[in-house]
Amino acid sequence: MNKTVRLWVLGVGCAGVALLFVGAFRRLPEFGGSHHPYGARAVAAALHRHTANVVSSVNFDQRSFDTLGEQAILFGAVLGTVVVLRQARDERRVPPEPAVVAPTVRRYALVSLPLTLLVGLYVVAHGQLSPGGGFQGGLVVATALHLLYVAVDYRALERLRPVPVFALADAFGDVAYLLLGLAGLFAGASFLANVLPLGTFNTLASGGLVPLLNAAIGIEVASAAVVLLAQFLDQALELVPREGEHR
Amino acid sequence: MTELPVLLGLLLATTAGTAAALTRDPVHQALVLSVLGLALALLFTLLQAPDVALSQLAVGTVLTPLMVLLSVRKVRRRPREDSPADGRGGKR
Amino acid sequence: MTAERILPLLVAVPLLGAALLVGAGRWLPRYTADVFGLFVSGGTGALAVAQLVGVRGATGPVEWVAGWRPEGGSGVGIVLVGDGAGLGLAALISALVTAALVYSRRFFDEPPPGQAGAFPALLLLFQAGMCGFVLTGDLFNAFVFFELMGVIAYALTGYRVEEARAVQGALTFGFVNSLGGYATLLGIGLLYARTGELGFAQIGAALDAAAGGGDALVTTGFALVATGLLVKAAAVPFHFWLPDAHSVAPTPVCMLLSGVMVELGVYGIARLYWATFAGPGGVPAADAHRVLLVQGVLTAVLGAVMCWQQRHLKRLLAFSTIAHTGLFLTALSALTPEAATGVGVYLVAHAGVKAALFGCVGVLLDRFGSVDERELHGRGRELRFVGVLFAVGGLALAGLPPFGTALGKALCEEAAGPGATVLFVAVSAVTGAAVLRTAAGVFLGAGEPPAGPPHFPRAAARGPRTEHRSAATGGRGAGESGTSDEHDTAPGPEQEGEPETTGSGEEPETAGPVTRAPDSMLVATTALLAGGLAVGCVPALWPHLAHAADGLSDHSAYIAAVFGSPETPPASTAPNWKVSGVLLDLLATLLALVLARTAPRITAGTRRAAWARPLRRLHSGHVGDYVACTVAGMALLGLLLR
Amino acid sequence: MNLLPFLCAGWLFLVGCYALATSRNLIHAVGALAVCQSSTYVLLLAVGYRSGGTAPVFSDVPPGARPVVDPVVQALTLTDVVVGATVTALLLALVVQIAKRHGTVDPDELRELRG
Repeated sequence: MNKTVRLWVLGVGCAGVALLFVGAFRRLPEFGGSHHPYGARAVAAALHRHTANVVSSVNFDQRSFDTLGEQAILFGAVLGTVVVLRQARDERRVPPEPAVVAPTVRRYALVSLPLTLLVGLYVVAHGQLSPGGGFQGGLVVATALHLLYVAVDYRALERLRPVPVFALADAFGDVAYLLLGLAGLFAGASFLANVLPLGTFNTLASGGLVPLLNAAIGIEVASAAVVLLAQFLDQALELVPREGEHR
Repeated sequence: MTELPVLLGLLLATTAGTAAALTRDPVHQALVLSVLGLALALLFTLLQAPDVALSQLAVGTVLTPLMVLLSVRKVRRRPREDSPADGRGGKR
Repeated sequence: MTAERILPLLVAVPLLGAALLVGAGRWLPRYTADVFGLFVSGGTGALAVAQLVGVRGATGPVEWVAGWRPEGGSGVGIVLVGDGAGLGLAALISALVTAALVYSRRFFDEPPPGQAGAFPALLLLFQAGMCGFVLTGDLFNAFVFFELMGVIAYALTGYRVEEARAVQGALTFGFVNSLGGYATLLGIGLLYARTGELGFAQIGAALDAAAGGGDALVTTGFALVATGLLVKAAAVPFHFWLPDAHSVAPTPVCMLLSGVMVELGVYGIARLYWATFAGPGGVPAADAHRVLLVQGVLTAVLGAVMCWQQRHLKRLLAFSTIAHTGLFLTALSALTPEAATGVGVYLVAHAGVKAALFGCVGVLLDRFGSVDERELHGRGRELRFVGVLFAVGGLALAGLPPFGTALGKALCEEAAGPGATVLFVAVSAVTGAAVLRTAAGVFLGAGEPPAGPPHFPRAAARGPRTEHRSAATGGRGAGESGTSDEHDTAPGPEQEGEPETTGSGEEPETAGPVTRAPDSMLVATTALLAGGLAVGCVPALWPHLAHAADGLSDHSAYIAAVFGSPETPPASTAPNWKVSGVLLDLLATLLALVLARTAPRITAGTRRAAWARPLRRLHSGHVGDYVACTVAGMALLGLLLR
Repeated sequence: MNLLPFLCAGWLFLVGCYALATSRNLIHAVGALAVCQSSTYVLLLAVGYRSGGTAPVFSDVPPGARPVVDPVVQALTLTDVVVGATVTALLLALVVQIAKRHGTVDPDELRELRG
């Protein structure tokens, strides 16, 4: 297809899809309406299970099987990225040069690093109570580690962030989630069943299985993000083609 | 009208999304994508979805643009190394 | 543990295996990792089969994950439905993954450092994604597993990162499938807005309860969700990613993609329509029939035409998969339990046969470093056994009784009516003939040898896209006109700029060129072909397939089973061979043989039919073209549903 | 006015598709795909919104005091966000390899898989 034909096909397609969309949207319930049957049931179920953050209850209790699939996607994508970005036969490694960082930047980053780390851990731990949880907190933790790159340089980051350890942690988070799921089965209930004591509403230990699954996801997301970024940093900063093999 | 902030957030996110799609240079696009992430996070907060807003903030404004920028850096390094003046495959 | 409690394990066990393989991959020797992977995938398959045997009637165990069985009315959890279709497909998936693992024993000399288990782990994740997709009774959960399948499949397709084409095919695959996935999610959003439910059965029940039947919202929701599934099923015009991905993916991955993942798109459409939209509040049967028929016929014809035009063997097989998916959709358009039975038989047998054919091509690739029909001409004489397998596979594809493909084709013809019969005979004959033609050329040296010297030294081809290949691979063929600007020194038989993918200059997948085909490859290939034969020869399988189809195609029985009051639908009779069907099968086989006999002269003389050239130009390998066609296809779906 | 949130979602999807189809740089195309995906977030959350509703978190608000917006779509969107990030990562990884192997990231110049 040349460009003109492609634009015509695309234009006709977009027009058709737009018509479809408009036709469907006109039949949607009003924006901001109050008819949410599944939502109402989910709220009731979450309160019944002593979980203050209903979204966490949906993600880690009511629809925890979705989250199982989701963390498998994360795990698989990390594995896939590691495989795709592996050092090819025709590449070699060049250690990056140490970088000079302005002292103010360094001081700012080094102060905010432990703070960010702490915030991330807090967000993971309070997932069943307040907005946040394993995903969000895990991502914050991963970001915190990369402040090292800003503060010092890539070599400092590499020393403090051994990728194999994080790859192992990634697998560990995955296994932990699955084992917590199997625990329900061994307790005589269903896979992923919330068989733990539910605790007092609105306290750190409430929600039964929810905080544990949250922690497993937190470990996995944090280490997955670290490994993912490590692959891209590796490509951008270290791997170069062997001489004479590329043009 | 109580929904006014939501509407403004929507328009902001749509504008940012359109801009991100139509920005052809990947480096500029990464920056606009990060603005889109921010706009979406704001919109999600207004839509009473703080959980989603938090993860969108982390993913949309930091992780995705960072990966895009790193990819651009990797991809752009190549032509410079190809030039005869610096054909040794060394760093930068 | 009761039967339903086991269901989530079909997903959890391969996931756990994959995680352990990656976690321990640093310390595991390659052999242990492979055996462990085999053990896990085989064990999952055994679990699925054990469950399947326990299924009585049309509906099997129903599990609410995490114990959220609703007490009166709708619940909040995710439901897994282990009916005949779901469990049967889970067993098929596990069997194919196991075969692919056996087949890949001698593959990939260079696993990523410290990741001996990466490839088996990816296959196990793929298995988990597919099993989850077939078992789930929840639309959003199906989307999650759909994405899991997708992500793993992109990574597996691009596994051989040193191959320029492999990464390109994987990226195209990723773009088109992700776009389809997002369309699906938009559709899920629309359906959720209308019904406030996410389960197949729950949405269906809510739609049926609403007065007035389906409106624009419901049909658009169906069209959007179906877009993602049709992209997976590679229906025209969503199919462009498939040949690009299949011609570059490692052979064991091709087995899985062609053998079962593409067909899961067909299953998804069937499940979605019958479980959710077949009621009074859904999509009228006439509309669904029209969509499936138009898509099916277009896909079958295009697949067959393009299949015949190929010289890249994997690409040829990929287009034959498209043709057969088109046949499945055409048969499905009858929307009867008999049609579902026919498609089920055809699909299972096709999986075995197609995977076996890919297995044969993989042996050729490793022996000769090429999958190009012309370059391999006559060179396969020494691989007699592989040649026999390949030819038999071609005959099975054409519909030679007593292969399961023949039985399935006959059943589909019967269910879909006389008009469709012509299509079935023609398409299966052409795809079978294409395989037989290459079998005769490669393994017997039939027909004229290709014009021009078979090899040019690598140095003759200059340019950035060729020099990076390691010197260990075989020479690039004469017809490498895909990169037309570089071939002034090697004028191929083609016109410059001819839209064509050759199969030469491929990187072998084993450590070195194999001197004889490794036993693991032959065992897996033979077993797969035998499986395709068994579907047609073992009458004990047929009632199970009929039950599975009954359960799949019964709207109210599915909803009742999910809501906990299983009813037994009237069981249709088990399929069997009929004289008319056998005669039509034999006719297709004969046609295929005749076509293949005349083929060498056709291809050696006039090269390519000029009339098919615009069609081949359409397959441009350009992501932008494919996206434009996908969007246009969404509009077409909407148009067909009005 | 009531249609606006949904129309915005539809617009984001189509403009993303347009950018994807006309892209001259594969990295840009990955970004365009991310724009496409943001349409799904907007649609889902708009579907679950409730006027005057508060976030479905009961740590500060006693249960039943105020109506809450639909928590289920939020959980779905959360899943979707993570899925989107991983797909982006994998596609970018493939683009990086394409740049290495083909020496270009312009889809118009990738001419190997044809016919």
